[in-house]
Amino acid sequence: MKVSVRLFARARDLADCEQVTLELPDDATVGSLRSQLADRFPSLAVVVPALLVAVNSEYVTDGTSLTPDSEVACFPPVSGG
Amino acid sequence: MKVSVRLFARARDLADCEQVTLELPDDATVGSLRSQLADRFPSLAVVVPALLVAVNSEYVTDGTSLTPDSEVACFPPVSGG
Amino acid sequence: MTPLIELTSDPIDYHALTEQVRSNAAGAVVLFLGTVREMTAGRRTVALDYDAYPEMAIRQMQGLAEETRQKWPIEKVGIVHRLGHLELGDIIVAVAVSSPHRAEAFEAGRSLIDRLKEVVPIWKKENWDDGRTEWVHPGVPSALPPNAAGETHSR
Amino acid sequence: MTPLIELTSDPIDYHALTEQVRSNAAGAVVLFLGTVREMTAGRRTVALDYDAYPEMAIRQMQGLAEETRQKWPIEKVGIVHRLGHLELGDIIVAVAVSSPHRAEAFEAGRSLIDRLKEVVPIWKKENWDDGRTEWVHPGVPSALPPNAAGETHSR
Repeated sequence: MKVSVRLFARARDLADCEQVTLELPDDATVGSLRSQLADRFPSLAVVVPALLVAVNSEYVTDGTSLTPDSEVACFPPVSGG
Repeated sequence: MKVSVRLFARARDLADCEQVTLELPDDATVGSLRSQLADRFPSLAVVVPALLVAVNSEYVTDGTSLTPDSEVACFPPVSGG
Repeated sequence: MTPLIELTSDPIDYHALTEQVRSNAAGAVVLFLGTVREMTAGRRTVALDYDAYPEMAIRQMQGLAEETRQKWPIEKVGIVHRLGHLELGDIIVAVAVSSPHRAEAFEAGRSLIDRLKEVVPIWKKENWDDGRTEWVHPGVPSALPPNAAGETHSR
Repeated sequence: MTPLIELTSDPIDYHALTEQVRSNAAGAVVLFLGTVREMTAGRRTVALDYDAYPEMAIRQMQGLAEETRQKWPIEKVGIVHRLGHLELGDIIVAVAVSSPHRAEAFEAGRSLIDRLKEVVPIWKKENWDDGRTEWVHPGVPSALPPNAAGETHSR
């Protein structure tokens, strides 16, 4: 399946990319997405372990399954406020 | 010595008096002032034990000595804020 | 700096007070407003009247500002208390404090209003909806008959 | 009631926000402002840039308002966060909360800003006075050389 991923803040700058579509197996989890993101963007290596992942505006963990309509976002820890 | 005493809030209402001058012995303490106030205004009986006493805008205890130039104020517990 | 300490018969301009405590050295500002609440322990308030021993109240508030500055790294602090007749929702008191970090701003703001309620010689008179009034003196029994006695407000 | 949740590129009108949370049912209002502080661990900031994942940020802020209301007897709550380029002293975020009594207003206000800093997808980029910029990501090493690395802000 194809899953579209939005990147923010330093992840966006390092990847030099705001949004990317990844091709993932149908049983893909957030963990597999994280690995594929690291493969696709070697420049992200320094932040990949710290990346937070949200699906449909809620935080998820690496074990969470993805579906084709998942709105995925990846970003390093937040610093608002 | 003569000591002028200001009353506030319910103490003022009960005594029906804003300010009173008491004649006290030269070695008078705040405790003796409290007793004399109770004698002078029987209507204050219900609040006299709870009255706070300030001299020159600072709280004092019954053991504090008074002087003729003491600016004394007596009032029940505060309820601002 | 001089703390901004004031008693006023006019509505409190908390916006001006807050602007006065803002600072480039502060990352946090905490403002507390005490307002006239309608219900207290099931009884309805229609208004409050505040009276003070003004000279002492100002001096005690200055003391609280100093006390707070010694305990926390405060940039600026301001306290304004209103006196006179207040209607429902009116602002009774405004306390504003700024500090580099938020933890101290919250702690200092909380301490300022807690201590103000303990030591500053200001008193409120309740105007209950049955037409009766009474001074509120925490710890002193109400002067009203027990069946209608108001409990102490806590804001 | 609907919580007042907003992201804005304009200066934050905290006076309007505070007026919106006032209520006759509340005796206490607490307002927190986070502002751009000049010095952090000995380094000088000249400006901050804030970016967000807007849809999720709004949703997370709504979740925080709901979480707060379940924990404390809140009357009204409002959260406004600014985005874009902010100069020294500018207001980054305003959190306002009203409740019957002050203890809960302080606790809820503190919790709201603490939680916001943990979960709401907003990021700041430091503009240091040496002309360099860097995104701040707590727990992630700075991208700048160690001798000039900024420590994490805490407001």
